[in-house]
Amino acid sequence: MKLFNNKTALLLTLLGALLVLVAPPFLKNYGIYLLTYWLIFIIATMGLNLTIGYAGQKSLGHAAFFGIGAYTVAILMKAGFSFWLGLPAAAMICFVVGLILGFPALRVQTIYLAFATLGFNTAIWLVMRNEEWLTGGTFGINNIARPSLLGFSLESNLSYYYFVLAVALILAGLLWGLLRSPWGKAFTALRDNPIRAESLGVDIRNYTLLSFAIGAVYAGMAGALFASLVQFIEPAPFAVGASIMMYLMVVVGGAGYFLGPVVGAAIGVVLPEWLRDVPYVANWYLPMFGAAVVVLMVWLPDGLLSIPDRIRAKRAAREASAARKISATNAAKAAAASRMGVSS
Amino acid sequence: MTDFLQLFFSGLATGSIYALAALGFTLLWQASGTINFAQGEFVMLPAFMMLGFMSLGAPMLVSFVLTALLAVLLLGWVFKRGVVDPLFKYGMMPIVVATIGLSIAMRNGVRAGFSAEAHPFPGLFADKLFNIAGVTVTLQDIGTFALAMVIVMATQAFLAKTVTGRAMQAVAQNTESASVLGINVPRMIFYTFAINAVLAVAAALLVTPTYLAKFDMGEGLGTKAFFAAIIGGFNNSRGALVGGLIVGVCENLASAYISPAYKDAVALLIFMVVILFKPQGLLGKKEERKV
Amino acid sequence: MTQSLLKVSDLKKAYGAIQAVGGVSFEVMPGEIFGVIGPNGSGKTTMFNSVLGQISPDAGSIELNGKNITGLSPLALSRQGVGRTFQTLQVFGKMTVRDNLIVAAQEHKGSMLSRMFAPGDSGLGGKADALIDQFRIRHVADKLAGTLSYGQQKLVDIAMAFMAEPDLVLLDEPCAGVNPSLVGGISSLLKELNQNPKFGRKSSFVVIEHNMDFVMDLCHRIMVMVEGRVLAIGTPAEIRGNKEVLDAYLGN
Amino acid sequence: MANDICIEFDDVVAGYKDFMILNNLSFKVRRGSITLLLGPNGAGKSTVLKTLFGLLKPRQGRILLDGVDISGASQKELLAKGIAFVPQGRNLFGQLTVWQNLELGGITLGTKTTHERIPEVLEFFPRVKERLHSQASALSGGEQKQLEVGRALLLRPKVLLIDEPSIGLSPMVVQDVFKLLQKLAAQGTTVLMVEQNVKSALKMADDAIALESGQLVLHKKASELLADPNIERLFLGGGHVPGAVVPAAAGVPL
Amino acid sequence: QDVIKIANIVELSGAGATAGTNFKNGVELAVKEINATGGILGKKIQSVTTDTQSNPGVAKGLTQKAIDDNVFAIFGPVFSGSIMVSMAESRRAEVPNFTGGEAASITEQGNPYVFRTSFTQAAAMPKVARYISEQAKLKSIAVLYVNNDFGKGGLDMIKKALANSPTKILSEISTESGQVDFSAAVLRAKQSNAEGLFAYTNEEESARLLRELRKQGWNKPVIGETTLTGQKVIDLAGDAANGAIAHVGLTVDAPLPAIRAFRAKFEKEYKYVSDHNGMKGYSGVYVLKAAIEKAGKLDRKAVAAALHTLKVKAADQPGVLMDVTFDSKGDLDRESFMIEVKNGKQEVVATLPPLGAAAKK
Ligand SMILES: Nc1ncnc2c1ncn2[C@@H]1O[C@H](COP(=O)(O)OP(=O)(O)OP(=O)(O)O)[C@@H](O)[C@H]1O
Ligand SMILES: Nc1ncnc2c1ncn2[C@@H]1O[C@H](COP(=O)(O)OP(=O)(O)OP(=O)(O)O)[C@@H](O)[C@H]1O
Ligand SMILES: [Mg+2]
Ligand SMILES: [Mg+2]
Repeated sequence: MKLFNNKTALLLTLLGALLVLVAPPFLKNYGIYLLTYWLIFIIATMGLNLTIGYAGQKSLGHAAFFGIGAYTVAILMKAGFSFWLGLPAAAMICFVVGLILGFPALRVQTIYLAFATLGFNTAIWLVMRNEEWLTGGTFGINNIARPSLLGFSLESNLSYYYFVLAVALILAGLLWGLLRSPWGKAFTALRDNPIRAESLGVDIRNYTLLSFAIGAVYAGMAGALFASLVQFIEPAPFAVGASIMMYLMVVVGGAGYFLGPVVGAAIGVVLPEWLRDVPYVANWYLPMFGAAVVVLMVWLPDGLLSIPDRIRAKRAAREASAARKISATNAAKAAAASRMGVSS
Repeated sequence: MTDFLQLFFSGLATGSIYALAALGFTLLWQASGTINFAQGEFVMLPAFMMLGFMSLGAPMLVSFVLTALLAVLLLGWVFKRGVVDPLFKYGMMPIVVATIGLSIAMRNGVRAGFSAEAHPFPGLFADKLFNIAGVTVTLQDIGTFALAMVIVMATQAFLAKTVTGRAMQAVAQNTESASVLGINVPRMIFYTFAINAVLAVAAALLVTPTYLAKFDMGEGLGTKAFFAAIIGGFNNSRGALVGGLIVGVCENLASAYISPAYKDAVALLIFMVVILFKPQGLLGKKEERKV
Repeated sequence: MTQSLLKVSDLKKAYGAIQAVGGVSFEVMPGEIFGVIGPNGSGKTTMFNSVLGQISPDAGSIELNGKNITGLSPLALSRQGVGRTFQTLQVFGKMTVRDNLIVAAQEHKGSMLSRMFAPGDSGLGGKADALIDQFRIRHVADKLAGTLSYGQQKLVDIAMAFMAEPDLVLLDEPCAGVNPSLVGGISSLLKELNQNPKFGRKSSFVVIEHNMDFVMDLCHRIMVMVEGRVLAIGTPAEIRGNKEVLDAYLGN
Repeated sequence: MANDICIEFDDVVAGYKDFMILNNLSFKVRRGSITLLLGPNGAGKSTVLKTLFGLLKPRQGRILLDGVDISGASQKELLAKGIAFVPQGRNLFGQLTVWQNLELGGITLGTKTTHERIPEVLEFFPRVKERLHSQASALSGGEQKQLEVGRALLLRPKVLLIDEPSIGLSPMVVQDVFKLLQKLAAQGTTVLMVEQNVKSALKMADDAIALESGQLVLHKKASELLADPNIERLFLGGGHVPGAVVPAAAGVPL
Repeated sequence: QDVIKIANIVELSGAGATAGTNFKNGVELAVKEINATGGILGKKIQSVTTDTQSNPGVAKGLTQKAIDDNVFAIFGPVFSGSIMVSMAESRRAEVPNFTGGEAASITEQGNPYVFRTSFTQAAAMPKVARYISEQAKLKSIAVLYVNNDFGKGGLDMIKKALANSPTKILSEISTESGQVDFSAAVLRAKQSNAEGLFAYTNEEESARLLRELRKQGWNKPVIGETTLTGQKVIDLAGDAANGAIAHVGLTVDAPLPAIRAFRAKFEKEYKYVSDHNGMKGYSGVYVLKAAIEKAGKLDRKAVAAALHTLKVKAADQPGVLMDVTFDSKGDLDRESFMIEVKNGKQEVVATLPPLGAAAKK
């Protein structure tokens, strides 16, 4: 597992944690809202990172689950059920639908799979838009309440932020546990070489389906939190474009790096917001954002979090070179000592 | 019956448009193993370039040629040097994301720097209607269809029949082996993207009169073209044509006879059926033996 | 009469006009090392792939311990104690050598659910290390398998097949590209696993090889395939003396 | 005589990114000889050939062909100088046909010459000839390797770099290929070959070079080496005890 | 406070980019003019534009940001979905919010801080319906709408408006925004055998639709809303636009001096002809000016209260473009036109009085 191997990284993470925990009360509404938005996308892309980064299933339909989660909670709450019923319901439904979406992955891979999932996203989106009796159609669902927890209202932006933060941390912990168990290796094996994996007893069908299903659960939870954050949903944020953005976040952050989504979601959510306020950029913030993504990719094709790996690999390569040099000298000596050697 | 034929022929016209856009995908896949998510924008940008040249008073043909040259430089050479070269060896994911970034930049760049409006674009063909047995088609429809046909066949022939075309495919399949044989890999990649740029300009010329020159015209076009290409067979140029026409016609029929609200699901449905029976697409080559 | 471990009857597989395997039958006895040789393109690999569920044969049946296993998936076969290696390199390029070995056996321990809570190396670390030493790849144990030399990857590939302690292992050209000093090692290892039933049973092997010294020294019986058919089955001595085999395959 | 020397490595350091595989490697290869490159797995044999063929750039030192420094030359230039390379592993264009693979092999020759030579080459590989219009990936492992060797021979190279041709080839075909190489060498082609099939290879080779950890440990006449009792211990696995002590030289890490 | 800060939160990218950009341009043009002529109550306006990406979640965040920045009023978003979310924020902060959205539901939430810059569909459709059944005397129509909140809202309202009239709706044809091929849609309309077609789509799609109608030889009346007969449509559709009739609340082609002046100024500034969204943004700022001047002080509450009974005459305040009145819900009312395209020119065929006036009659 590639997380932190050294103290500086640990320190950095602690600092970051302090920032997310302590800083928000000092922010204005918009800042808190943005941070919450970011956290929600971290949760969603954490799931996608499992599907794409670890299990290697090219999915371009993640926003559909995001949407299913959001609509589940919204519809249930409109029907009078509690958020606390909606959240697990969203997770469950996404799990089941995720399993189903996994099936094309058993038949096609790479770009074909990407488009199967993209198509799935379109289909879900069409249902959200056309089935007005259920989803409110293009008018969406308005006035979605924020929940209260043990009698404590999460209505304010700040309390809702801490709630989302807690959920994000719990979900991250669970994923971390899963990835460092044998499952993590099985997913990676599936990504690297499914044929070989199967011949070694890795149940590629189950792992493929589960990589979608678990990823979907994360997206569904994120969607549920999203509905309650924005308090209004309509089909647009769950269209194909959103899936593509999530894919972008995962890859830019670093697919297959545990903390990739944290960085990726920051790039996808916070960077454009920040660019808006940069002098001279304002009107051009989206082109600038697009260009930044291109530059980032060209610079770090394996994502931002590959930087420590790069440094580590460089150091390891240097050490290995040195070791090889020593053994080379020994070999030469041994050869000279034996009767064999360089003649001529 | 007349209705059906009317839908069918209108569908063919739309289908040829999809086919033209899809052709770029199949070309890049066959000859460089890359996917370009900015392909729709690669059609959009030349449309604006041509409009620009025409607004400076250049006749259509001159604008076309100038745009083609400019596109080969920008969408061919610069794109290759800036994006493809550094990312080529890292597989599909980084290129996909870089081109997503590029499409965001291009689309919004045109919007922010030029205009969010749709601009009319002169048709290559006279505005003429033909009525054959109750079915009306425009000269533009016929012309687009015919030209799409010619362009697809020419591309296919080039890739399959010429040594250069095959060398380009070789680069996509195994870059290191290709260079070991003395194939000039960078040049082949340049050819690929240069041809792609020219195809994009041709597509822009034929597509824009219907689509209108607008910053986001590439968005819808790109997605439809993707599905068309995959249905027809991603590794076959003729597949782009077949896929495009099938999607165009079926969408029309479905929106007339089934439900217009679910029209966009048609491409998806065909795609699902196709991968169930022929994962490599209708005309696609089977995947190679793996073990 | 003891029951055969693997019984292949009249196996056929054609690709268009090419009859890659055209009716092959043979039996492998428990505890046997069974060699398969034959000229290039004689259908050896295709036979393996059909037996192992990688491709579906046109006709014929395959039995394991008397049970019909025709058409079972590679996964099911692996679960039934059948391991294999591939002719082409098939390692997990983005995993370390050690993880390659661990993942090769972890799925045979416990259920999927229990593995969710198992330690990262599934308790297989020790075994992996033992094999790493045996195959002399200690110095690359923590490198990504994809960055090894051809021969090193081949060694990892073979070692993986042994991690799960299968009853029957099908090896497709295990020695190709391996340094002769290690070929001897592989041969010894196979013999050891075959003769010292560490786990209360003897492992059996089916080996495709073009290295005649290796095959002749190791195998109890050898099958010669030519043009998708069985030309001869016999002991190494018989095969070496078979004139048809000499003409078709061995030369000299 | 310097004149005799076709290829020369002069103090070459090369490797993958920061990982140096070849450490100050120097050796010479005589013109028209078959020189074997031997060594344990991971010694750096393939790296030598890749560096020679410009796929890796040397960090230090020079690589000379007929006395001219060729480090940094492109593959196209090297092919023009008459060097051809058959790498280890699979190097075909799987989705193209056998014929198209051959055609591309001759891309530096021009279509006409290529078409003339293809039938000549195919004479040596009847299995391949039968499958001319199959997809290359459909061929068996050995058939693919034959096709690869044939593809390189099309060029009638002056210098042939060939990395473990015997992998996957049946014994008879190995013999055929070795004979073919001998014939080429007799006609003046310099062959630098990596082989693990040491015994047979030494019988047909002129010289042998052994590498360990990217360092030259031996350079001898093949016949001398074949007669050496140590060769068993070093290269042929003689006296190896399973799981036990590894022969000193072959067991050095890396 | 020496400047009046306003936030311009609009769709500059995504599906609403064209509408949003026009709205924004209108607002900025008005701000520039007002500042050049001394501002409001002697204070200059400072406007900051941000892009919602046509995404309600972002719109909500940006509205909070504007409120954090203590703006006096908010303009936009244009998309009904987005304003539905963001107006909850502006209401909480008691900041007047002008929207370009036309969905009826916006002002039905009882939000005292939200104001229209145009008719609601609820107000426009009865006028159209009356024209269809009373003037055009069509016994049946087919409705072709774009399947988004704009089109869907229009469909719902026209259905409601025609419910008690002799005109029957025989077919409801859904189309996509950005749709290119209208052959199936037109065929459906033909097959319905309706006496006319009511089209409710955006400009570009309207142009494509008109071309397809001509291609398939449609010769019955085509009636629509503003987006059917705009100059843009005529430019794009050419001859095929001739004969199309539309109800137009705000149009640059209206034969009024204030609007003529606006059109010229806008075209000079941005090098293209504004659509109705540009007029919404432009007139909205002038309405705010009128309201502040009426309240006489820079107090949000007072201004909001003033707006609820505001009546502005174009003669006094040319920037509002047409006489306009606001009601207690924040809806506005004014005159509108029926327009027909003849020889590539828009001609006013009827002027429809404000609803309030019509009701009084
Ligand atoms: N792409 C690579 N990146 C990093 N290290 C590599 C790479 N390829 C090879 N190596 C390392 O370089 C060393 C030498 O590799 P090389 O392929 O030259 O060995 P070789 O002598 O040809 O071995 P073999 O007989 O197994 O083919 C090995 O230790 C290997 O791990
Ligand atoms: N997928 C396929 N499509 C077409 N032909 C195939 C396919 N797979 C195998 N063949 C053909 O079947 C024959 C047998 O192939 P196979 O790989 O089994 O040979 P092999 O005995 O393993 O040879 P080698 O010793 O060279 O590995 C070959 O002639 C090969 O070309
Ligand atoms: Mg084989
Ligand atoms: Mg090697």
